[in-house]
Amino acid sequence: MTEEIIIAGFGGQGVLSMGKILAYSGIMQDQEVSWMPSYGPEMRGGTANVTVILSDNRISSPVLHSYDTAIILNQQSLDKFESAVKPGGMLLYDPNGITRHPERKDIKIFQVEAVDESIKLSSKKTFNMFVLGAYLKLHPIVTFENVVKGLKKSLPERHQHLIPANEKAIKRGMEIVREMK
Amino acid sequence: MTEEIIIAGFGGQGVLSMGKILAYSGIMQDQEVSWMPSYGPEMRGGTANVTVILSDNRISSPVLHSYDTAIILNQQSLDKFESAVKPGGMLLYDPNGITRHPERKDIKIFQVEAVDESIKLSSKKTFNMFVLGAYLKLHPIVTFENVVKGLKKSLPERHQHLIPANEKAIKRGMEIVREMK
Amino acid sequence: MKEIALIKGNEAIAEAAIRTGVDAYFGYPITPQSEVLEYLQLQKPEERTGMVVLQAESELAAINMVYGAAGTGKKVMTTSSSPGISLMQEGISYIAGAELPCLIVNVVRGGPGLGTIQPSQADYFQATKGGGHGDYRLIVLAPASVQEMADFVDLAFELAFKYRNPALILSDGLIGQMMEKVELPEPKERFTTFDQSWVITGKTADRERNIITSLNLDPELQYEHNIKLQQKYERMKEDVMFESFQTDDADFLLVAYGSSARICQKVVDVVRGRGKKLGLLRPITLFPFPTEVISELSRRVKGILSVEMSTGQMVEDVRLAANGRVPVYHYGTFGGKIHSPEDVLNAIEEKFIGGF
Amino acid sequence: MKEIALIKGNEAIAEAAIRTGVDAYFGYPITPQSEVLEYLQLQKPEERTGMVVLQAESELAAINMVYGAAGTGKKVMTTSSSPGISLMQEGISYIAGAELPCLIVNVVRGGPGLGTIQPSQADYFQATKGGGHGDYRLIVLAPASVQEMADFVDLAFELAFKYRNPALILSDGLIGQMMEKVELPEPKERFTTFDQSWVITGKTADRERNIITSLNLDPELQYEHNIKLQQKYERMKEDVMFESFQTDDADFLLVAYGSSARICQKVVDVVRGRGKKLGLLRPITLFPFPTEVISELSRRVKGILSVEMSTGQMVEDVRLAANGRVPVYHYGTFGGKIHSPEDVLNAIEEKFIGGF
Amino acid sequence: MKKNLSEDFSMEDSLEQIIQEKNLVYRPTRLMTGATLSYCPGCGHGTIHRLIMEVVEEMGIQAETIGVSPVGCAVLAYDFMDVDFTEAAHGRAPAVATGIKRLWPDKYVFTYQGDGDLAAIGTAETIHACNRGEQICIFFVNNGIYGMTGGQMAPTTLEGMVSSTTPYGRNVEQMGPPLKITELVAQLAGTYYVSRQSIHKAATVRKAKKAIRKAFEVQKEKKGMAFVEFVSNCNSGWKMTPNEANQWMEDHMFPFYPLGDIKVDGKLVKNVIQDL
Amino acid sequence: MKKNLSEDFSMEDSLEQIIQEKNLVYRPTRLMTGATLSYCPGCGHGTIHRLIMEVVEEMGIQAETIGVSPVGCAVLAYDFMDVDFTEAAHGRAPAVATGIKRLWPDKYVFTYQGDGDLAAIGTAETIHACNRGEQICIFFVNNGIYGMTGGQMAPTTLEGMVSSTTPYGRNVEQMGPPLKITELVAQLAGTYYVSRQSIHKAATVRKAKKAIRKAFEVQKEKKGMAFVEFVSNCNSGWKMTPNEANQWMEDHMFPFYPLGDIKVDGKLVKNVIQDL
Amino acid sequence: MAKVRGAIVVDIERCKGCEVCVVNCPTDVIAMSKDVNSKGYHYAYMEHPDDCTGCTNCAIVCPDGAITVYRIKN
Amino acid sequence: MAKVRGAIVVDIERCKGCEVCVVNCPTDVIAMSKDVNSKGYHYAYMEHPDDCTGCTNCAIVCPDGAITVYRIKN
Ligand SMILES: Cc1ncc(C[n+]2csc(CCOP(=O)(O)OP(=O)(O)O)c2C)c(N)n1
Ligand SMILES: Cc1ncc(C[n+]2csc(CCOP(=O)(O)OP(=O)(O)O)c2C)c(N)n1
Ligand code: SF4
Ligand code: SF4
Ligand code: SF4
Ligand code: SF4
Ligand code: SF4
Ligand code: SF4
Ligand SMILES: [Mg+2]
Ligand SMILES: [Mg+2]
Repeated sequence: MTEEIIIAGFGGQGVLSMGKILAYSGIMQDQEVSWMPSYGPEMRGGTANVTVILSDNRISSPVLHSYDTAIILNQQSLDKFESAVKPGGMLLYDPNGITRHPERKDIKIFQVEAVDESIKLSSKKTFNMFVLGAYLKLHPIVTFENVVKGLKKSLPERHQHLIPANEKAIKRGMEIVREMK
Repeated sequence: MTEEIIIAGFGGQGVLSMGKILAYSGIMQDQEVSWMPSYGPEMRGGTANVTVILSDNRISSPVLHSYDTAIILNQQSLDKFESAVKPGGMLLYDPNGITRHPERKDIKIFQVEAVDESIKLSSKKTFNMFVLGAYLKLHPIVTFENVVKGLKKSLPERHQHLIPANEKAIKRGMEIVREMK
Repeated sequence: MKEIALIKGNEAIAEAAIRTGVDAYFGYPITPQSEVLEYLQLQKPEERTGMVVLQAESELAAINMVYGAAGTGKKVMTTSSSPGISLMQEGISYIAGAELPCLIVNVVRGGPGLGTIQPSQADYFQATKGGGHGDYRLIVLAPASVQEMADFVDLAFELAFKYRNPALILSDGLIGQMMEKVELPEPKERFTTFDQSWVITGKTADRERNIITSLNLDPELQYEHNIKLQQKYERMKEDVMFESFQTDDADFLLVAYGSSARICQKVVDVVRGRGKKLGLLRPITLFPFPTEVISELSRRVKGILSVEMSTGQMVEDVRLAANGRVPVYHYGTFGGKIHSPEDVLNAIEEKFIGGF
Repeated sequence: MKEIALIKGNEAIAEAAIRTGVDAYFGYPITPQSEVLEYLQLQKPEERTGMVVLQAESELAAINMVYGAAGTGKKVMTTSSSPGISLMQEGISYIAGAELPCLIVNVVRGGPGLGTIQPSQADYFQATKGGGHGDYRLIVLAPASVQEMADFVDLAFELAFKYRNPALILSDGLIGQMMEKVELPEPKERFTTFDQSWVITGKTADRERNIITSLNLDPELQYEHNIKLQQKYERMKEDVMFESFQTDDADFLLVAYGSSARICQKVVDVVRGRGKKLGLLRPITLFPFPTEVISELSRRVKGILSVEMSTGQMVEDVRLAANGRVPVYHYGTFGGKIHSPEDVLNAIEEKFIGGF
Repeated sequence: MKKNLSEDFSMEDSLEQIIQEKNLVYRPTRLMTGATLSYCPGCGHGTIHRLIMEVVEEMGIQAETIGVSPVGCAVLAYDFMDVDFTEAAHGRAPAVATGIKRLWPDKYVFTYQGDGDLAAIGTAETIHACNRGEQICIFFVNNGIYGMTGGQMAPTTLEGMVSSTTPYGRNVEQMGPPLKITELVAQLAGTYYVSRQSIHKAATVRKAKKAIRKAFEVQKEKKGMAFVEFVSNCNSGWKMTPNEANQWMEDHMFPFYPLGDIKVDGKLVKNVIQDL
Repeated sequence: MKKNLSEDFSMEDSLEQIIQEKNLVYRPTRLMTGATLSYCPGCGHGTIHRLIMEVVEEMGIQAETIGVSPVGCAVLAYDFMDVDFTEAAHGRAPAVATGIKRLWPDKYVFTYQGDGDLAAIGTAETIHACNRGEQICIFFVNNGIYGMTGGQMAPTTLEGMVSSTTPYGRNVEQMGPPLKITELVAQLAGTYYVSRQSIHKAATVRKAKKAIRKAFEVQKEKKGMAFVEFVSNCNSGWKMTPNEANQWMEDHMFPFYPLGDIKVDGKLVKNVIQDL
Repeated sequence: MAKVRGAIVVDIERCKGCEVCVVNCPTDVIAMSKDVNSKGYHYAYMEHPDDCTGCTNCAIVCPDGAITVYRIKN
Repeated sequence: MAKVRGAIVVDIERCKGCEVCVVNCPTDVIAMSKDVNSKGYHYAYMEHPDDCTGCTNCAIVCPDGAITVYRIKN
């Protein structure tokens, strides 16, 4: 099994750390993983994306131009990556701020209203965990337990107390994801 | 005609300028010339040498390991260059300070007591011109007139008044050179 | 049991340095490798192992601190990226001339000039042919994974001390910024068993002065010194390293190092999937270059494609190895652009006409 | 009538610079080329032609002054020797990246490190393959006489402006320190007719800003920029220059540049005198390298000997040109030692067994 | 009563009445290109750029002005200021500007440099350009950190200050104390005007602009080097909001880097030693 | 009468009687290797070498001392001083010494640098090593010229002074005035002891040696950087006889580079500003 | 007594929501919008337009040059 | 009164004839030889040995460390 994922959105949306938790979770269940971020000069705002690969085998190229799954959190990223999803693959996005919705017919498209939900639950900081939950619901490539382990590994000491909130957000994300037809 | 000369002695003995005058003289009579000095970190004392080539043809290598003529002004240089004179070539030296005299039988050997003579005539600064005179006596490859032209060319403005003294020294050098048997 | 971590290539370098007993790091920030210094400072290596870490005022200062510290016979390193490495060229030439062991890491970005901060492999010539003046060579290792970023730190020092020669890890922004699962190296004593007789420690009565210098005013001595260096570089051939992927029966051969080799691995998988016999030779040491194995393979394959994120640098060494026996092509992206497996596939189709 | 002078190679560079209308010189003393700055200062070029001459605080400052000044579209130059040129590598990469014309002179001495101050040709790789980071090339001219030291200043600027690319004169201590008879270049207006539309002069209402930069944060743009540079380097082939000595009927070929070529000329004379057909190909441009003519000759001769004062650098380009057709050997002295014609003769006897 | 009056007025004067060309009292200078600044929200670079361009506009010297941008967050300064520009290698802007100015002695040349650029890697070029008295302006943005590369320690980072390479605070025992390079260059004979300013408050902006004007005037009269430091925030690197950062700057940076002129008309006007 | 007495003595005490081991009052230190110095006759480098070695001998620290030689006439210092040595690239000795000292914190490390090396190309390394307060000694030989390469202008070359690159005298308009780097480093918090000495007269030699001793003591106690400048002659570069050069130095160099301690125990003891 | 009245115009797309203008307004005219611009920033606006004196303080401290100021004297 | 008497020994081969010792001798003991050493330098010697007080001045200023000093007190 190999899963090739791109996660893309604004800087500050937690794109990189979502990828990192996913990668950690993979390690927890003995998979090979790679996590390849876009990087640029330090500036708040701007876009960010990360390619995550989870595989049972040695990972060759960590750089991809097509993906099994795209997780998309803003319009620019949708414009850039919609076409890069492999036929038959999946695109998960948050409709908040999206003006031109995805149109491909040869892939599965899902929505998670993570921004709205996180505001509703006053949990803006865990916004990315709603998205992660949604993804895991659709692609349970890593178990929930391993995700929690991954979370624990990837959060620095001073943020460990946030784990319960994160867990909650993941679970909620699993509930609110819905397929677009 | 091609004449390949090495001139070697202590720094400060005027080795380089002797070579330069010779080269200038060559130019004055339309020869090709090259003047290749040894160079090193700035320090008073130490040894210095220069390879001068005068030729009617284009000069190929300015670097030589054997010479038609060696003009030698101290013991170290004698030790280094005696063997580099081509068979049939010539070695001209000032015996002042020489403890081991040249021994080769297959070359012509000449002495010029330029140090002594220059002290005698209170003309220490033109010491090298005595030597040059001796050389020109033996190898009149450039005419006296052209040497004087060369002198004029190579001496900076502020030393032009020394030309008569130099001319005198050259002439005297021509007189005092003698062959060793 | 080995300790597993998910860390960036740059962090792997730093963590490996602490664990394998590197004594000192001197460096200056530059993207895409600043994480090395940042990680080290966060880890308080002074407390963990006594390792010295200092942010220098420039790369120029950093490489000269390395030069000074390497004379103490300890394990000393620096890291930088392309423009910073260019600034170090005089210092590197001095270190090579004085025959000091040390480690320099170049996490390459796109050039020339300020260029981009994206990954590139365009510093191959500089690394392998001597970007500084004079005849010298660095031991050059090209990691292709975060694991190798961790592993090559110690390997580089082993080789550096074996030959008393600076070693350079030629990585790039891709491997530096990427995270992978890494088995962290076993902690190792901060101690080397290498000959330390040449080290500056303060002259005691029982020996002559030890002098670290690259100067020989007498060209005869410098000539002798150069011969000694050349002989050393020749000897290094015994440590040539490479990795072969399906080269045994290959009709066509890819040659690629570092991150390009990762991308080419995927290409080999795809092409083999189509039933065509493509192989990949990955030089691990770029100096010494695996000339012999490529020369050997050039007798068996129909063509060779050198794949690099440059306009064509390693391809010259591949050509020198093939020596006209088969056509040697170059495919590359550059300027911070990364080629995808698809790009390389296209190039293969184009170059090896009828081959696939 | 032309003016004749007996001057050192270094002085010839300086005098030619004044006469051919070079606008500015920035440099730092280093043996064996300090005479360039000294001669300039003595000549008061500010008064003679308005040329700006400034002793910088370092080679680093000098090359960056050149970078700044070259952006004004004027003729700007620096000179140094090996360690100083190494310090300039970052700056040179910037100049190449920003596509500025300028002249850099390297009067090479023996390395690596502080090495010696005697002549060497061991900076060939650095000059021709890019000692700095990133994919770039310099136009490299190799003078073999004091006359060429004088003549190549203007030639280098012609090429530099033609291609908007830095040019480097790769000389050495031998040619720098040697005096020969020189026909001084005709005085030339301090004015160039080259396209100056890109020059920083202050933005006027009728045009967009002119910006001198080597930065493209977007790797796509930097990729495009690299392609443009590569195309330029390809185009330079039309200006390849070399000199042939008795190559027409040669059985064996020497390839040598600069001072080594002078020495090899003598060797050819001697060997021809013995009735053997030896020829000499002297590359004048080291980049672009005369690959084609050597490739051509490699079809006709039995063997090639590359002669350099290095441990073997240009020989790689010769081998790439010969592409396995005939054996290509290397002979070199290095570390500041100069080979004599006799040394080369011996090498010929040794390599071309039975040949002579 | 006053308040009532005010309310009255607001009744009569609708916004539309006020917002009319004839009532314009401040518009951003046209010498900014209009490109979106690449700086973080609240970063002082933008303000300093604008002030320099305002002065260039007011002096009418756009067609004679050449800027030199550094390697640092302001590397792209040429995208924002509408004058000819050269982008210099890290730390070398003073040398680059020297090269330009020596060939264009009658144009205006300025460098724009960060504290890492000017006071770390570029120390030698800074000192020597100042010592030679190059006829240029150096605008020096001291934000106590390497902004562009992610907030590493700069020479100017304060004692105890946290940065990405001093995660436990700058330890002056290990790393040395912050360096007041401005006080040093003020002592070189080649500097004619040296000043330290800030641009976080309207009042300080006004002063800063005067300093920039003064600097260009010095260059106009070819009196020597004009060097203006701006103590500014790097809110991103400091990990604060812009206003927090500006407050922190007042509380911590200004005591160590006191504002005001240091050298005027070639004469020190401050006891630079005491301040070191 | 005195003279007579003296003559009497000379009768009895033949030279042989005086020249005996027991009467020895001065011999060159054994920590000079005995190799012939490569310096020109009358050059101060030899004296400074010897004084440093005398102090090392007296402190008994030969086995703990490491020197760093520059690129300059003293490049071969390691041939003459009998301690372990590293030869540094031009200007980088302070960085090289930093590298050594950080790894051998308990050894004595000193650099020996010329004015070109330390104050031109090495300015950044000098300033930053001093600012960090590296626990080393810097011995700085200011002879106002680049000796080794043939007498070119150095940053310290006096106004109007002739050198091979200022054949008509240093023009400060073009090239800037001479740089007093010692006064600058004295103001950095990292320097603990800064002094300027000369070694051309017996009395100044004795003072200079005390300064060297003091510098090593500072290093012993790890108080910070100890920086000693020696104003010395380069008779070759100045094109004078050694004694002429020393006289010229007194007449021209000392007024601009006044001798004496500048900073003692971490405190300035001189008005460095006035002197600049 | 003549009263000075001012107004500012914020270029919403240039505004990065840094709030530096807010603290620099002597009469507390400015507040941040609930809405975001296309780059996701809450932008500045005149919450109390009546209090604006057109002093230009906000404009000259705005790092992004997003503010234009008008003033009339009545 | 006890009289101090001194003497110096010049290492002729080390001496480079710089004459720095000459001007530093308070009692004008030293002069330069007519002869040269093997490197061609005129070397220092005690021309007035009686006047030497063994003060060591000459030795400590000698750049080449060529002088050793002896002293007795009578
Ligand atoms: C030779 C070189 N070294 C390092 C870098 C990386 N670098 C880019 S900007 C920078 C520091 C910028 O800090 P500063 O000058 O303070 O400017 P700021 O971003 O804070 O405005 C560094 C180290 C580089 N580009 N080139
Ligand atoms: C990078 C580099 N630049 C220049 C030189 C040439 N060089 C050697 S010594 C020297 C100057 C020495 O002057 P100084 O430091 O004053 O020492 P001095 O000889 O006067 O004692 C220079 C420029 C060099 N070796 N390396
Ligand atoms: S990183 Fe700092 S200096 Fe750079 S733009 Fe952001 S706030 Fe400004
Ligand atoms: S050149 Fe000058 S500094 Fe060098 S040894 Fe001679 S006198 Fe001394
Ligand atoms: S112009 Fe003055 S009063 Fe009006 S909003 Fe701006 S700062 Fe406030
Ligand atoms: S200062 Fe400018 S950018 Fe910041 S909030 Fe106000 S208008 Fe917006
Ligand atoms: S010891 Fe004193 S008195 Fe004797 S020669 Fe030397 S300087 Fe003169
Ligand atoms: S000082 Fe020393 S070297 Fe000079 S003359 Fe006297 S003894 Fe000789
Ligand atoms: Mg900064
Ligand atoms: Mg000096």
